[in-house]
Amino acid sequence: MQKIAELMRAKAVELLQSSKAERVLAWRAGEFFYDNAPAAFNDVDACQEIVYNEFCPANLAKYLIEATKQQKKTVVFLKPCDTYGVNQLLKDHRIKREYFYAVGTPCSGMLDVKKIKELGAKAITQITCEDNKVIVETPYGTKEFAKEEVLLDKCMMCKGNEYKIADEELGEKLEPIQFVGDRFAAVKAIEAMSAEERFAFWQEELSKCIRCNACRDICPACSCEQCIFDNQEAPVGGKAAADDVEEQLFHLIRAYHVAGRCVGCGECARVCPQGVKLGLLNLKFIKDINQFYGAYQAGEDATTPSPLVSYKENDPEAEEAVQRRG
Amino acid sequence: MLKDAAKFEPKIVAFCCNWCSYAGADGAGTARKNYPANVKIIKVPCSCRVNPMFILRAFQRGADGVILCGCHPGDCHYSTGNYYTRRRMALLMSMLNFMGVAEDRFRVEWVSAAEGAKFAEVMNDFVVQITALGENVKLRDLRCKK
Amino acid sequence: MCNCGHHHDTLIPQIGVITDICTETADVKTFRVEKVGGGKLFEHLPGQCAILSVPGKGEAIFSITSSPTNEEYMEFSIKRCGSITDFLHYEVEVGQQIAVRGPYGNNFPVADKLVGKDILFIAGGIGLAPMRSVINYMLDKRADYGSIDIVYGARSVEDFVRYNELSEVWPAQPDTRVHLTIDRPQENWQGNVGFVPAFLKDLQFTPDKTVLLCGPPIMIKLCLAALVEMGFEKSQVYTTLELKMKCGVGKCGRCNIGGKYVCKDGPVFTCDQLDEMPDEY
Amino acid sequence: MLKITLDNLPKLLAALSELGELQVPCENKSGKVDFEKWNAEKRPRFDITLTSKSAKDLFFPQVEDLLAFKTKGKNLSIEQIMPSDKKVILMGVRACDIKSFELLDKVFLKDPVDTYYKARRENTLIIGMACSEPEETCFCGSFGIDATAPGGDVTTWITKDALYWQANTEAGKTLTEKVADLMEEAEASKVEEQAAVTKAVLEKMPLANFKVAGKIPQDELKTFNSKIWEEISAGCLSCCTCTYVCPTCHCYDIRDYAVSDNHTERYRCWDSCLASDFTKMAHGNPRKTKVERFRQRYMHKLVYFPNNNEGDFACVGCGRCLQKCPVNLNIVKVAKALEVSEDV
Repeated sequence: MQKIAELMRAKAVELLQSSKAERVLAWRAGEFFYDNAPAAFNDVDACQEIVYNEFCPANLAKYLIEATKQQKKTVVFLKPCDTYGVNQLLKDHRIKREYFYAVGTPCSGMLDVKKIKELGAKAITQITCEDNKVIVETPYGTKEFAKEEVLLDKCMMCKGNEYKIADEELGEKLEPIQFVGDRFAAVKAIEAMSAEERFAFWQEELSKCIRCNACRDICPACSCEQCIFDNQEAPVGGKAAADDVEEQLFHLIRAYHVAGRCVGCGECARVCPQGVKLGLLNLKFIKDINQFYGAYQAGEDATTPSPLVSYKENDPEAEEAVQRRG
Repeated sequence: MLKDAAKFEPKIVAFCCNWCSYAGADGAGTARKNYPANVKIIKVPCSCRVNPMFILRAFQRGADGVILCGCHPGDCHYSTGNYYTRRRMALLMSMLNFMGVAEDRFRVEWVSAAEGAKFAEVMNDFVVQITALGENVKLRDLRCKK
Repeated sequence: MCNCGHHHDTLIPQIGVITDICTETADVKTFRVEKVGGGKLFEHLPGQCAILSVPGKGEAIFSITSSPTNEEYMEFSIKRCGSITDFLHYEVEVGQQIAVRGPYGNNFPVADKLVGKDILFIAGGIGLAPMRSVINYMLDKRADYGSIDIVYGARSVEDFVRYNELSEVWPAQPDTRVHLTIDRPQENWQGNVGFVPAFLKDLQFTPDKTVLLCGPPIMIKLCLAALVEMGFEKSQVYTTLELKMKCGVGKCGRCNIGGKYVCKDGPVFTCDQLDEMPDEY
Repeated sequence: MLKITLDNLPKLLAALSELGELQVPCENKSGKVDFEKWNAEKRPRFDITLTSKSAKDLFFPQVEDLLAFKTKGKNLSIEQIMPSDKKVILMGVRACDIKSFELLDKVFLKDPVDTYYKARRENTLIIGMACSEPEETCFCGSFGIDATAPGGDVTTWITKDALYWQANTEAGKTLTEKVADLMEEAEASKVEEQAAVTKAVLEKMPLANFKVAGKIPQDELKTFNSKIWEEISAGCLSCCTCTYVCPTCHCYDIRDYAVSDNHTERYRCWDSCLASDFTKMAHGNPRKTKVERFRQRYMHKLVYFPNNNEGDFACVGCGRCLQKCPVNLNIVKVAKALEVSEDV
């Protein structure tokens, strides 16, 4: 990964110097090894601060909205999975192709510091990654984990190492995480519950929500100029849920609003400070769409219409669809 | 308790498309086909106008059942509106089911302008269904019960 | 206030009743508010504000238009510009009870720094609302102050708020002059045409006056520039800020600019104080 | 000083829960640890250094009803929804969170007193708990807080086998009398030993030498006009995570909820200066972009608040924003950037 960071710095400098772009979107190091932050780099000197390692999960696609608004040609480094979000934003007319230059950036899976901590590593002073080993230093001793133990959930569902949009690719593609199993397994487990159990499950999950809107703000499909939940005039507008039902409503509306446009990047679940399993709502929509209307992957390209803005004359009726699934 | 249950009068919100189903409701009236007063009709220009949030809001604000009526697929006044409705509502219904709420309190029906009798029949049936289910508590905002 | 016998939080309003509604312009109405059964809900000082509630729509803060010397009622001149003001304009009739809490904020220093001074009021549009409280206060205690000049600009003749006071009551007071201006020429208008900053220069005020300035943000900025050009010190110019507010007591954080909370430390500031604050108003 | 062996701890908790609503860090079904009402079925998690949410909810809940309006024709009546008067014992609070109460007091107990906050505050007894396993994101030391001596009405320490108990205030002593039977006298040496170890660990932490006081220009305009804001805010998503998990953030909104045509409830709820509509008025928004809103949050924490409150920063170094920010922006990064830019 260190080698990729070097390539990124060189590429950023090259593109700025050749005036192909005015600014660069990449990651900047933080206080610890694992807290790299998305950042904008405006000049060649600043580009020396670009970092890249196993802790760069954030998709930079969403920042392109601002680049488009400011009409500033921007270099953006995109991991293979990030490219889906970019395509979706293009399709939604939220960003314009002429304002960004996409550099495909190899990825071999991002790690989850929360998992590392949950596995008992407290007070992390250093993390080193070697092949499939993750070595964590703490004042209480060194801990070693297998990479798959501490991969981000979203990386467990890796979509592969293809870039769906890129002006150029940096270096060699890396081996993607081999996903084994069924990505809808968790959704199916809930479907198998009784209605009362499902209700109880979601009550428990959603009552943790603090309505910080992180899930919305990170989402490459949530790109409205003004979100209905920020509109004080809207009946559902509001900063906090007045009761449990409002949380249900918030999450239903949030997930529904991105249905057919959700690229399944898993960022919403990753950023939730309360660990609400809200990615399951999105996955449920993806699963239903695939089943009712044929397989579809949002963000695969920037042109295919979403299943919710297309139809077939012989689509199943609502009740029929639900039963067919059941 | 039994006495209360016997008295339960569900609140039903019916979103009806202007061109078919609303005319169907008119037809029911002209043909003197009765349907219960529990059904409150909200006229919409096309079933496609109904945002899934409308349905959720109706439940939230106290509806015990919500029914969406539009032209038969293929007969939409705007050619294709109800095809989109069908997809949207299938997903919504499936999601309500997934969350363990109110899926059986929500129905989509296609009723043409000529189907006054069907309109009345559908509404009668739906009211019976919702009455049997009782009050909606899962999706209702607890506050509006006060 | 309700009679439940509890100590009430500052966030809990009192009940007032609207006893008169006067249509001032196409989008400004003045509402007279009294305690149920008569009398004022609370005492205030010129420049202070109160928060009016429309149940279901929420609260908004308004400056109190009437003078503290008015013993019977309070008035609020309110411009229609949002859901709460829409309700007040379109739905409210005389006899309607509304919730009021206050008074909030500081006031123009009518009892100390302004005593004995020649006063120049500058107002634009609905900016006359907070000024009117001070003007009527000073006219009621006329001997405490020097000369009074009132410069008031509006988009058109129809946009002058409280036109009868402007044209008849105030000019008739001793050593008091009213100077009106409108933005664009209009038939049957004999007075000045032009924006307030230019009008100020035309009127050639001497910089020994103390200025009370209120209007839209852009007018405040341009008037202040004109005044400085004319030799006024910024410390001689008082103005009021308007920001979104919720609690009214400097806690909810909404009207925080720099170290100040406009609802508590303002809304009245001198222009040299504003210079020390971040430009976020 | 008293002590009770960990085996007997449930007895102490049971006794405390008889004296008031006992709130301790508990694990909920999904594995998050937050303050919750304790009962015999719940396993307290005193081994967790930080709860997911801060403890400010106990005094300043995310949503709180203020009053109800009833209308009848043109008539209106108002019923205040009274603040809670239940007795609460809040146990297992870390030094940083205890300091945050002191900071919130400066806001809510300042005249005019917020009666809702005050009622909760006065009805709550605080049992602090010393940290023994600080995390790398901890920097309470930067604000002069001693993680090993958290204060509160009672201070407790947990070692491998026992909980040590020391009453600090009159209220704490009264409480101690009621539960002292369950405990035995103990020497302070074990606690001092533990504190020494904790302090040694803290010194090895990456933020051990991070200081704020004296490092950031307290001149409002100078810091406000610093060049860092545009660049550093570029990554911010404008979500409210940092605000809501922060133990000192206290902005709120007041909103009405129409229960029915003639019944409205007014409640307040947390709000954030990062929200796009925070300062939005009918005639415009003085903070139009996220740059200004981001700046406001940190200016308030690092400059305005200390200037108004005898130099106390509106931060206690709990590190929750370091752990929770979706894009890893946080107060440490901002403070460090401001410090560097001072020379520019």
